[in-house]
Amino acid sequence: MLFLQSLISGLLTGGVYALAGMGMSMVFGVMNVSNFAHGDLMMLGMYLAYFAFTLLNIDPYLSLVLIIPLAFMFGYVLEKVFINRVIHHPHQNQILLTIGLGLIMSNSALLAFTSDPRILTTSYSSSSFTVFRDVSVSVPLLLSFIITCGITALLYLFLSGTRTGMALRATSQNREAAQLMGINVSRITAIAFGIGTALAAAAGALIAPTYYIHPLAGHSFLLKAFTICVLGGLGSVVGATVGGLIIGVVEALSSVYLSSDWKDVVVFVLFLAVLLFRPQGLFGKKGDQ
Amino acid sequence: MMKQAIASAFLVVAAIALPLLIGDNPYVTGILITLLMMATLASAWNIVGGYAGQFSFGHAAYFGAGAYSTMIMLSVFNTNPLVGMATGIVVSSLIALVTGSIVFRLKGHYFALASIAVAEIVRLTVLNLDFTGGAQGILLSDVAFLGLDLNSKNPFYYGMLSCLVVTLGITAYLRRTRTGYYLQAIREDQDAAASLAINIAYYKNKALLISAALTSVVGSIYALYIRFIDTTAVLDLRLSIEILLTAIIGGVGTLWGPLLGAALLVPLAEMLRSNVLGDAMVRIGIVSETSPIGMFFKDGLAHAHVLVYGIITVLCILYLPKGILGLLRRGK
Amino acid sequence: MLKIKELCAGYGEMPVLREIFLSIEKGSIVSVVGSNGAGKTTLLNAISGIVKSNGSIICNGEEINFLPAHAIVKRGIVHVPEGRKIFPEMTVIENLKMGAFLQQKTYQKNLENVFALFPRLAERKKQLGGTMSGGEQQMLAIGRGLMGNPKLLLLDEPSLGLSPLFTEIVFNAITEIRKSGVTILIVEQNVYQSLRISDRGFVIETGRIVLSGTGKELLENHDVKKAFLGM
Amino acid sequence: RPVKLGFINSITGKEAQIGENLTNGAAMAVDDMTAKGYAVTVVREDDGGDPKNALAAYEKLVTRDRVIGVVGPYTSGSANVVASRADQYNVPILVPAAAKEEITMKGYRNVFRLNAPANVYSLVLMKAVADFKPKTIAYVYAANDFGVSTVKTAQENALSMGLKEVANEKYQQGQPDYRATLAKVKAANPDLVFLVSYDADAILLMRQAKEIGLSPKAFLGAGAGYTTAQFAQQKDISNLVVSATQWTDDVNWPGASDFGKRYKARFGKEPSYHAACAYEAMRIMIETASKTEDPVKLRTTLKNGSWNGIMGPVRFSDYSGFTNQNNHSMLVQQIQNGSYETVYPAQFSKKNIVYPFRR
Amino acid sequence: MTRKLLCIDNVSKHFGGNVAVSEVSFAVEEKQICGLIGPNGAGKTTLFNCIAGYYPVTSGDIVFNGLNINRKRPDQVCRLGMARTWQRVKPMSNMTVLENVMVGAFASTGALRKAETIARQELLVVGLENYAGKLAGSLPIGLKKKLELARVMATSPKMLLLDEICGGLNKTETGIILGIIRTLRERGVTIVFIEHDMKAVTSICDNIVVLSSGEKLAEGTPVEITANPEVIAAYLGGGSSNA
Ligand SMILES: Nc1ncnc2c1ncn2[C@@H]1O[C@H](COP(=O)(O)OP(=O)(O)OP(=O)(O)O)[C@@H](O)[C@H]1O
Ligand SMILES: Nc1ncnc2c1ncn2[C@@H]1O[C@H](COP(=O)(O)OP(=O)(O)OP(=O)(O)O)[C@@H](O)[C@H]1O
Ligand SMILES: [Mg+2]
Ligand SMILES: [Mg+2]
Repeated sequence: MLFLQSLISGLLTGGVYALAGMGMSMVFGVMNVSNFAHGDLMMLGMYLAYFAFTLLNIDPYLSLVLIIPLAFMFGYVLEKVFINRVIHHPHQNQILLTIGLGLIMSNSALLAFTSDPRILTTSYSSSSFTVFRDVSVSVPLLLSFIITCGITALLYLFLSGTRTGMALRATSQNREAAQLMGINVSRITAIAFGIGTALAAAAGALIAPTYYIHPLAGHSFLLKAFTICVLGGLGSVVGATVGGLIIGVVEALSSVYLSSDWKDVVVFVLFLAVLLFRPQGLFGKKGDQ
Repeated sequence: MMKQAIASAFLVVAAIALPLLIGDNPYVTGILITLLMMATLASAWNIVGGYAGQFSFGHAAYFGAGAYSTMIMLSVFNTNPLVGMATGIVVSSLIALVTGSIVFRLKGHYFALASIAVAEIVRLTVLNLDFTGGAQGILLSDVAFLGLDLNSKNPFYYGMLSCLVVTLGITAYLRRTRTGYYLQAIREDQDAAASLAINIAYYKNKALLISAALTSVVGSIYALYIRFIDTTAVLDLRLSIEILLTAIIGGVGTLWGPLLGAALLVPLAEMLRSNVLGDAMVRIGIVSETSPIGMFFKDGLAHAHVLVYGIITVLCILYLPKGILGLLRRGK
Repeated sequence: MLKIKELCAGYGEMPVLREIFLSIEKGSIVSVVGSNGAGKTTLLNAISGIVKSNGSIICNGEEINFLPAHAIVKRGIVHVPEGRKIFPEMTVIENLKMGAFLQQKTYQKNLENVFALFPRLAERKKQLGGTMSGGEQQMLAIGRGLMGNPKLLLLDEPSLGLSPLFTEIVFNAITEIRKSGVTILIVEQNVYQSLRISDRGFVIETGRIVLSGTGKELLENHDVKKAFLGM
Repeated sequence: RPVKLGFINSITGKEAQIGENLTNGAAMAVDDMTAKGYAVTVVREDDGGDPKNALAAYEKLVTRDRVIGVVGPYTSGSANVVASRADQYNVPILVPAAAKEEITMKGYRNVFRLNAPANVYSLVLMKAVADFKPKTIAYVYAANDFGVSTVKTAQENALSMGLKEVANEKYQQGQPDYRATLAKVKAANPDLVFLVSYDADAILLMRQAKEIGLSPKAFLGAGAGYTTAQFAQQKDISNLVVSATQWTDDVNWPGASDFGKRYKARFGKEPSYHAACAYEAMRIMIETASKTEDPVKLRTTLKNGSWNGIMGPVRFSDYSGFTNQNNHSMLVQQIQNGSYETVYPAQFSKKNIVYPFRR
Repeated sequence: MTRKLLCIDNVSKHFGGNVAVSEVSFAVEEKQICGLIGPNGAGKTTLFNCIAGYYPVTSGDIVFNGLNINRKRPDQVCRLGMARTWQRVKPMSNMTVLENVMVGAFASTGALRKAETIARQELLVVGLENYAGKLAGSLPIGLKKKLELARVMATSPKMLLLDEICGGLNKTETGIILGIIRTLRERGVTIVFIEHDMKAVTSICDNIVVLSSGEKLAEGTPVEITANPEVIAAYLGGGSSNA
């Protein structure tokens, strides 16, 4: 019973993790940048969902329709204005730039929205239904899980099936060669960052109804996103999805069968174990010469 | 070469004399201690991050290992602080070895990410155990050491200064040895390095060990200085990032870069924190404290200092891609 | 087809190309030869827009020098770069698909041509580009270039790392390609082979063109013989 | 000449949210006192929650700004570090709201504390429900200083009350999912669930507790996250939760409800007990400092003085190991229909506690 | 009677289903220059990678100087006296040319001065002495090849594995490199030489091994090999075009 309960809630929470991890993976794959602003981009998504709900009365899940394009544009511009300028600089500078941008975003949010956490309470915020004897399933989590699956599928189709998707992959492997294929790599890079941002914001919006909204709220997801990225294989969409689900389940099970304060340790140990035994990640391709 | 040696000697003498010049000013001395501390941490990081090109995002773990070892040895076993320091070196070396043995076979970002994971494991473990003080941290009322007055700042100033000199000395020495060349070769191309008889894992581990041990000593001194530690203060990811930031903004892979980085960032952060600008404007009388502009400078800026710090970071990266040292070099 | 005037380029402060003048007739094969570091690759990079340069490059009457690289590809200038630069984590077929990025319509037809030219690629459709042998990667790179329907094909050392048999095949292929109306600019160390099939050749030395003539003339030139053919 | 005081607070970083309450409370005190004719300059310092910065701030205040007394720091870590140096500089600090017991247990002469320390939180809560004779207790608390300290003393109190511990779940803050943890607690079927959480974690926990159907006889929330207006607003999850607090606006301490109203009018939200603590600490400091003008005299006056304001009677006394500690009487409140009602101790309360908990 | 320095005994290397090297055996005698030729994708580089310790062999034995080196790491192999160059050059771009070569020299000495002396010598040998202070990354391909050579020579190897060291060089420059290789042999270094330039191969090699599709197709003196019809069909092609 307990097992089933924690498995289900872990799996559902894992869905949101997956989305966060996917955005990170996207940026990592194409730009080879560990995006330390990822958590803060999630935070923006949370606030967007919050204001859409409180000011415009739009349901947070519905507001994705607005948030995704908005966040995409924001990420696109962010890349064009800042990151693009250091794209040829040493890698550490790019990381640092994202750290700096993250600082700016979270602290601007602190000034603009104060440090009071906001709670997005919808009619279904704490509603759940019982499936099997005593096992409850949270309605908002289930909704966000379904939406995550949808987004994942779309993204996968986009990357493997469309020209832009192909261009993204090509750029991630060799910028110069991609350029010679007629790909506008600086546009593609901006698109990649835009998608990464959109995914982060979507993850933020999806978690908003079951979480709280705070300028620093994204930070607890940053490390998770990294972990998921490596677990699944850098740059792999399917990998990130599975990685997210695994993390969700592992967290839930270890908090029941071990203890809640050690569950993060379990996750990080798992992460190291993957590095030790399968460094390319669960879904990474092994080809480097 | 000669010129540099003379300049360094001059710097050291100046640094030794500095406390005499500023007299009994604990506030300024305290900031100088922080400056020396960050400079040492960034320089120690630089050995593995700058020269060997292995970006560690987890140096807080080594710092914390030093700090915690010292505090635990002192408060539980009542030992001499030096014993704590030695324990710290051992513990941080062990952490470094574990990290190294897991990821040093791999290329690319893995080390960076794994170092975060290891540091988080260390942090959470300390947080969850009892003898480490857990979430409550460890408070120490009084320490006696060699009859020094540890309530005064000067012992710590000189302690941190010696750490910095040793760290820079080691860096300067390494640069002129086989190990230094090998580390750079590894940074540039691992496969090529291996084909030139370089035992990659060995040298990476060596660099990490040296770096970790130095970092741990700084942690020990810091613990004695502040006498209260908890996981947020000494094991947080933010500390690791601050170290990295200092090194990069100064100039990674250079001898003096990390020191320059600290010399810029530490006073800057303190100035922003204590809102020197807003204060001065009100004090001089340019704006009144009750006017909207005055409120902005006095209140708004006080709230926004981390934001300003972030903006300065971004500007540094955009306009000083090679760090401050790069700028100075270009100026020549 | 292509007219280059007063082209200067370099990396950082170091000039590599100093005032290059060059013109290429439509439908011809032109070779650029020169010793290592003379600036041959830089010249191709400047034409394809990977390296920023000053001066003018006019293609079919249009100034293209200040266009970004991807816009230059759109005008039919396809560059097969030095070092191949294939996509290591894409399969052979995906690499070829990328070559046809702007030329979807002719994809199928070109694919058949490329496979006919390099059957090894057809055998290894699913292998990751990065795991192909050096020579196989070279074929893939050329094949990928051909997928883009080039009007002007820039080949940087196409025979590098190819076995004699394949060198032969590639040079034959180049003449074949020319027959379909493509203009070709080759940079080669295999000076003999490339001059042999070229209509015109240029010798470049420390960033300047020092000699030009028909392929045959150059092959018989004493200096060329001494400098490049080891005679 | 105005008297010069320092105020060390956390207005950035992790603790910024509570820090803001203190900022507001202190600002109101300064204005009130200025209106009353006191001339005071307060130099405000931010420590960002980092003890190193708090020390720098204190040293700056003492050596550069030459203040004669300091209110703060807010966080326990910062307060610990500054407290340990206060005797060296002989400039007294008045800690308004840090809970760690150690701070006033080291015999520092220059360290005063207004609020009740961590052990009192659990004590009042358990006393409030003692009459109902609960049998078992489960702990769910954040892995931070406040959480761990409070639960440690709670365990001692539970032991003396004969309560059996059936679950002990420490969690890392900021997680989105506590369902598994709560399911485990539910499986242990405790009478009392003792919670210590900051901020919005409280809301999250109660929401998920409802989802999975955790329903003990009482939820006991120790301060912080369970005493915010925001929490009370979430009626469907927060109703009937019992919590310990340093202050409420319906307590019959002089000026308390007036303070609550004025605070709300000025800042547009309900004051938290941190705001009240900061207000009262600052008020006491200004009042005392104006009389004395030098740090040493300030110290003795603080030591010997007594006050009665929005925090009730205040005296800094030495008792059971504490030095200069205000033996503050904490309150227990319960959310009834969306608003906090003081339910314990009887002399301060208007309503009775509702027990057992029901949804 | 010369000693066999390197013995390849039944070595195979598979990548998943791909058989890159299949049961290849041959031996290289001391101070010999052995050519390794074969069509593209024949498995030459893979074999080098196996010998130098980058890939574990699937089966078979590699014995160097009387020692089985199957399970040795690349750095250990190099320490034993076997150095290799890369088909795709791998300069340490942000270090100077001199520093690059010094890294190699440190394999035989721990002293900075000595390493520098060795490095300068080797730079002189390959004719890069004027580039000592330049960043290695800024060299053109041809000079990078020379740098590779200088760098491995500085490790003072007994044996060198050269992977298309003349690739990308013109005939004249190839001639220079071949000259360098000859002087190396005179110093007592044994060389295995992968090259597609048949003229270079035949002019310098004592013995040639031909690989094709992972298998050994032929072995013999240059004269034997160039006349071997199988080799011609698989590798050389009809009109020998290498003027
Ligand atoms: N990325 C770079 N940064 C700095 N300098 C460079 C860079 N690439 C090439 N150079 C320099 O530019 C000059 C010309 O190089 P280029 O690659 O064009 O020569 P090349 O004629 O193609 O030689 P090769 O035949 O060896 O390929 C060389 O001196 C080289 O050192
Ligand atoms: N990592 C790998 N995974 C899968 N196949 C590989 C891998 N490395 C090499 N191969 C395959 O093994 C075969 C031999 O490759 P190798 O690089 O040894 O050839 P080569 O003889 O050096 O050819 P070239 O002369 O073109 O450099 C090729 O078909 C290649 O595609
Ligand atoms: Mg070239
Ligand atoms: Mg090869």
